[in-house]
Amino acid sequence: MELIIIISSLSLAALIAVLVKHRGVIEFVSIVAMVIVFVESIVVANRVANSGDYAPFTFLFIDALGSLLILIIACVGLAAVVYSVPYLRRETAAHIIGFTRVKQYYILLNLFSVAMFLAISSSSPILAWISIEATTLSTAFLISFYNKPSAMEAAWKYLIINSIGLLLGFLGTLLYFTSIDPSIGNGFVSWKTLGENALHRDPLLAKIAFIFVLIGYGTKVGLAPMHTWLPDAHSKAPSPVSALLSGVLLNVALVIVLRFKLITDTVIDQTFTETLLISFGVVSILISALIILDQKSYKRLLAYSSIENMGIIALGFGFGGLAVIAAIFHVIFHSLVKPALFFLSGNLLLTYHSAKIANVKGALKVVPMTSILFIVGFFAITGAPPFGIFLTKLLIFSAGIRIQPLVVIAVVFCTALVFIGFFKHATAMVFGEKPPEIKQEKENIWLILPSLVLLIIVLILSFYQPPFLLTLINTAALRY
Amino acid sequence: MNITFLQFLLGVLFLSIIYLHLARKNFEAVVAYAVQSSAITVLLFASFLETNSIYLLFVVLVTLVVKAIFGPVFFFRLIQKHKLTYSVSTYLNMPLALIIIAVFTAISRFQQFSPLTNIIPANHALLSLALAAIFTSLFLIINRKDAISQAIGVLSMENSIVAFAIFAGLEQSPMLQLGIVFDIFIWLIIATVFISMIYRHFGSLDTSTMKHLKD
Amino acid sequence: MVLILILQFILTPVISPLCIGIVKKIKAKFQNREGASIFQPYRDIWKLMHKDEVISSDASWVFRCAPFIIFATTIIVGVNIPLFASFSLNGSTGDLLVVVYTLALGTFFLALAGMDTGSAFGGFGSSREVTVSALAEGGFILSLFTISLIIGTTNLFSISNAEVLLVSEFFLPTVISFAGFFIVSLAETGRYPFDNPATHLELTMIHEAMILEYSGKRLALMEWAAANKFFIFIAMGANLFFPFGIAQSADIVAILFGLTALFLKTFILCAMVGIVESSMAKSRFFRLPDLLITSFILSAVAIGLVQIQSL
Amino acid sequence: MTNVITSEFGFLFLLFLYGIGAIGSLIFRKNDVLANRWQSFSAIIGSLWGIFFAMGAFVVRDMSFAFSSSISPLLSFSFHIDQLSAFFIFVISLITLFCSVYGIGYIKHYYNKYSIGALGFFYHLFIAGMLMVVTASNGLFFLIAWELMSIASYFLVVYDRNDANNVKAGFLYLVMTHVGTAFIVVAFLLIYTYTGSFDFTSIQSQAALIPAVIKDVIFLLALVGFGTKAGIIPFHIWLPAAHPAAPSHVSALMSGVMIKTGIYMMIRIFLDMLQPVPLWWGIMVLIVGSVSALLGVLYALTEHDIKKLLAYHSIENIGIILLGLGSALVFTSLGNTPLALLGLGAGLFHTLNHATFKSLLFLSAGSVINQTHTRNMEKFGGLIKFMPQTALFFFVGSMAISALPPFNGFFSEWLTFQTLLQGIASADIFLKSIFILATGALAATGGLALACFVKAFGATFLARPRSPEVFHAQESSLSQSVGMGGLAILCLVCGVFSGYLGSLFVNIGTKLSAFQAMPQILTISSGSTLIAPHGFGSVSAPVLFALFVLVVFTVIILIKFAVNKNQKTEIGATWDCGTNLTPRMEITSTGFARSIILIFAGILRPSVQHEIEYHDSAMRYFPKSRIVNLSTQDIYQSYLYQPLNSLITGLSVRFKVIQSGSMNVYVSYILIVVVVTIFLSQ
Repeated sequence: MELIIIISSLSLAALIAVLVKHRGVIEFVSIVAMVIVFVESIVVANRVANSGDYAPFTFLFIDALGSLLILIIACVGLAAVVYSVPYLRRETAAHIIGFTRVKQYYILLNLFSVAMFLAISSSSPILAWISIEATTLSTAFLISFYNKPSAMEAAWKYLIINSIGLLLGFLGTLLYFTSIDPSIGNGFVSWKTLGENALHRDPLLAKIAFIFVLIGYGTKVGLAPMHTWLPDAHSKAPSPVSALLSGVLLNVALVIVLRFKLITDTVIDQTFTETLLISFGVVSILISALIILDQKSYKRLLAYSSIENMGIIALGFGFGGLAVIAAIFHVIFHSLVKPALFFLSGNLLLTYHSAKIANVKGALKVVPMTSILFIVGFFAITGAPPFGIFLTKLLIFSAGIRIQPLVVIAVVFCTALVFIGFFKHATAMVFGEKPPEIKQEKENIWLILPSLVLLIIVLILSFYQPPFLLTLINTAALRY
Repeated sequence: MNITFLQFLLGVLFLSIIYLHLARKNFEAVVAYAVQSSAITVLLFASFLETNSIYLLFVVLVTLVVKAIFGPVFFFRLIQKHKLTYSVSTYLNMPLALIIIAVFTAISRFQQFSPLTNIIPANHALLSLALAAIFTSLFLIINRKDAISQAIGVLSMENSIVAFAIFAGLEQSPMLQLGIVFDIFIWLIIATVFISMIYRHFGSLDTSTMKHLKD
Repeated sequence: MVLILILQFILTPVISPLCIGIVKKIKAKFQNREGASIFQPYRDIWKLMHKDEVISSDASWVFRCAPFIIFATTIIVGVNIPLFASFSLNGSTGDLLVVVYTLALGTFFLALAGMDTGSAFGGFGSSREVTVSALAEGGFILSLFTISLIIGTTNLFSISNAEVLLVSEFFLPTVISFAGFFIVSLAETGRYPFDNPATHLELTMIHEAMILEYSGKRLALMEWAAANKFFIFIAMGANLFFPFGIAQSADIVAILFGLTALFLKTFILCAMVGIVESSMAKSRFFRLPDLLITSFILSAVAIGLVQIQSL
Repeated sequence: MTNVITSEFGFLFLLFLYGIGAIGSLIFRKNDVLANRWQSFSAIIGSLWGIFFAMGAFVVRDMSFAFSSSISPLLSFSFHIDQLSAFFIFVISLITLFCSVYGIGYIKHYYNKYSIGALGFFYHLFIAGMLMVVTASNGLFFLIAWELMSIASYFLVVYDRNDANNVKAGFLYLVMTHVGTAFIVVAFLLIYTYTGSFDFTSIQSQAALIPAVIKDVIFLLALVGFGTKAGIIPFHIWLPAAHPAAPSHVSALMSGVMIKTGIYMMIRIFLDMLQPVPLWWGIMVLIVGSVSALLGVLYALTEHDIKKLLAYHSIENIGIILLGLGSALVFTSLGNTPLALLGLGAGLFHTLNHATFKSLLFLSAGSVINQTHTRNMEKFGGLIKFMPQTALFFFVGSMAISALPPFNGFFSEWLTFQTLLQGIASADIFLKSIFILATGALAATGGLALACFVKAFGATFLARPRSPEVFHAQESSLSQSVGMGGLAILCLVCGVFSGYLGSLFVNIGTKLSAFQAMPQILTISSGSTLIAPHGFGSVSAPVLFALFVLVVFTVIILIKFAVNKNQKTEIGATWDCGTNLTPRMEITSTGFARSIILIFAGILRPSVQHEIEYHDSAMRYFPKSRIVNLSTQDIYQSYLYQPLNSLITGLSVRFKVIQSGSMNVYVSYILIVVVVTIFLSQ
């Protein structure tokens, strides 16, 4: 029942945004919708925590991991909306965008969130594919929001590469239907039914099907060879959108890959899927680690660090056992810290009007609060003690060292490389002399609040986990 | 609907993709796409005749409207508006492209792809041809520099996947197929809007000029 | 027993000017000139004690109290080394490293005093002195270690108590380590190949440069301390490497015999130093490190040899 | 009361105190004076409590307590305080006490430049991190404490951020420590693979499971990892950059105590956990120790920045500690426990001594820099007349560091010499040559350290001021002098009572699993005298000190009053062959060290640049002024780190080609990946 409320409230907000002319109302409605969604998602999470999987209708089905993702989407979505109100106000004040753009922004943002919720909670793989396709389409316009040539180029590449990826994913999902005669459930096949009668499927076909799914949805997750669209899209999109994109959308696509992994594991033994996940994970960590070293723009830097973290999560699920729990924690922490960092980079963009690291100097003097939070966020994302990511990385490595010692050692040094690269750019931006033409004005509290709240949540979560969250994580870990 | 007729339809599909590779003018490319999608609708109609459920008929109608009519119309309007008669050149010259297409058809017959092609052992040849169609349309996107032909490449890949599904007996419940077609419809609208915006920004549809998002 | 303790205290300061006198006499004899009497250093010190003193305005308390401390260190070392008797009086400070590092304390204060007055001579004098002593320290410690390795203890008194090494099968290591020790002692006391004690030529002087600014009783103390140091090295060379005639027990006859043996050995060693000084020219400053490194290698070889015999 | 202090509650209360200190200084960050007072006094109370706790824990018993964390069974915040950790807690708290006392006066000159609250926050975090590092007994918790300590010290190094090369030094510091931590992480992971747990106690019991080859790999990784933190030679380049950059009372703490945490963990892992130790480990540590000692002191000689000089000396003293540790490892593998205990005792005693006199030197250098606002020794000179107390403390510190008898440096170096001497007496010829070289290195280091500190003290304090800043330098404030005075007295006290301290180190050693096997109790000191085993040698500090005092007094009394009473002393000008003496005439630190540098030219590779300014540029005959700049080439930078850096950047540039910008290439990546994976999966 709550899911319906979630979806309906968001689509209602989108509708109102279309009709109403007044900007204040649009913003207010979207925020209210997001608040409702957040409350509903907590209720759903509680329900799933104590009463197991929850399937209100035939086409909706939420398992433990799904409810975790819903919680994350709701939380990050709320932060993004709260952040985008002052962000867009500052942008319109600086005459970068007009009112129609802002209207379009809120419509597409709400549609995007609806699509994501549908993708997670849909019970049929095809419905999940359709909603993922919907997310791509809705974000395509958001990426070309500033309609500069570079934004156009990024949007076009995003559209084409993701459509190709999803078509391959579509082919993969179709191949899973070989052993099911279309008669049962009037042709409406859900994950469960796929899982049950997967036994008499031809193993070779299952392998190829999983390869298509992994490469297809892998483009959405941004795993290595298919990651090329990610840095362009995330650096050109407005900050709240790129926060949602890299914080949450990547994990949604990953969850779908994991559900397919679950089905293939019943047909053939786990080693095949795990070696694939590990190899893609390692390649993405390697590539992102080396490219982060000399980066020119800080938003691309954050995009590459998302690729690296998705690589580590894939590694975690690939190693299995204890690493799965650590990977789930890593998903939660990453999808909370990364949006905070994107919001802060948005602030930097507003004050310095340039995404280049070279022109951002002496941020500690110009925007003290933002730069302190940026440094804290940097230490959180690259894994420094008080924050949980340090621990989850270590646990993943310790589970993995027994399976692939050489791989883990290479990855440890790659993460050190990432730390060095990221750290070089962070110090270049925060310390140093303030460029003369940047004037010092008071920082708007609303611009800083969302990232502050997110970082505090991460800090709390890395030490104390609420009980229902723990049960959710453990049940999810058992299944995957 | 005997097997030879289905084979003929698949042949039409495959030839249209090859023609897309060779097309000089955008107009010819759009016409090829129209032919292709009509072949797919006929295929769907053939599978409707076997199961004759009303929904399937409705799906066939919708696909006909969306793929065979709306797509080409949008593209034609686009070509007239900006007078983009000539399509931008390709990366590889003609003979080399044909050789690669031949290679792809050979690959799809390989032993590695056997589990794919003999889901239903009877139409092994048809399935391998459909697979080759998928790979060639993917190669089309790589080869052409023109934005329109890239969009058409994506759409033709979608058509060949649907064809593969039909021959492998995997087609979905009509309701889901409707969703997919509706998705393609929105994709079409967005693609045309994007292409016109590219034209406005870059002055030509040559996507190889879009190179400055290097690292 | 108390008498021996007092004797141990006063012996070094009393005899050391004599050794300097002997060496000067021998050098004079080689240059076939008469030369001053061997007691001349005593008169110089007495004269300087009674002259007035001029202290530079830039000097700090380091300059003022350095002579006293340097003189005190030489006396402490004098107490801690076996002169005539090998039974240790106060037992636990007669250690080899204590001797080495107390001498280093003396050099430390000497170098600082040299720099304190801010004159150019004092500065580079202490720089050279400190360089030489740093390089010499390696050879110094290792050569003493050879002996302590043979006997099995680093306590100097028990080393001198052991039976004579020359005769036994450790003849070769003792001789080699004594050669190393001799080079180091020449370096530390500022004798000929390293530094010309008599000159005031700024190009060559090391030890003289540091005490250039002193006058009156402080200069006397400095000269006396240098003489003490010279005697200490001579005594160590004599009693550790060739412990003939060292008094084992506390009766008068043994002690007298020990004293005469000590005088005899000091005379021979002073003669050796005199011969070396008059037969060799002062080598260039940057040739000194090679000399000191040879002494280090000699002692290292000596230690290597020691072990092979007793394997 | 004592058992309250020494219980778990005691230690947690200690951490709690530092926690309050940290948060308190954040709260008061608006008002500088209050923040300074708050942070210094909470640090003083904390360190006092730490000292009592350490003494209690040392005597009572070793305790271990843990709290499980929720994230995973592998991580448990478990502490295990045995005698070794108690000793290190004692050292940390002792130095923090004096540094915080010193800090009250020192922080005043940061007042309205930077936020004092932040300084206090990171200062307390840094000390809490160190305390947790020396007590953690779970691998993961140890890594957390280790990173916390490094990051807190990074922010302290970068505290004075207006100066660009402080930021660069901070960057180099954190990068090097992070790479070091990567090595340590891999070492712990390898241990985990074979023993199945991160807890030190269980690792200790299952150490036999680890195959020999893996154990050697773990040893090398741990040596590199902890060596980077301790600053052994090839990984030391961050130390001379980072320590001078930090505020002085922090750099005193960093070089006095933080680099010792590396030594602590080496002892914990090599002697406590991976027990049956092969012989070549000890030899490796010995070689590394002697190389670090010798090169450390040589580089110190070439420096003319006072804090860099002291930082290089930390490397040298770490080398000496490693000599003690290395000989302990060699003797454990040979089964000769008494000598191993002697070596370990020497290492630990030198750790305590180095902590005291190095922090004393850093603090006094700090107040000198505080007054003259520059670190370049060429600008000092004659400071003894303006800052007599600081000069005295620096004098005591330099005497202690060059191991001159009455002070503590001598006795720990005496112990190290005794162990090396016994090592020479061992049988195998190869081992003997290693020990001979080590003794030679130690002896040469002693001499060179003496030379270096004569240069440091002379150039800074003696003779005539060489720059105008010196003239308006005042004496350091009361709190600074109390801080330094305490440390100076401590140097003397540790020296004189070294006998009693010796017995403490023995029963530290016997607790470690390496020496569990040998039941008989061995003492390296009875009463007040230090004794080498097998009666090899003994020195009693109090007797020596008494002898010193006695002889000096008799000499003064005899010469001053007995010999000549009626002697007049007159104050005149220094004699300089008739010219009027200018400050430029006196020797500078570069001039002083020039002879040694030229002697060791092979290693140091000096390069001399002359900047000559002529009266009129046309005629090159009458130079107006000439600046001689003698600098040595940092071979590590140019031969090890530069090529490594260019290799990685080259690699990353090659990888950037992937993101080439053209969309067709991206799509071809996807096609290739599909085809390749399908072919591979068959």
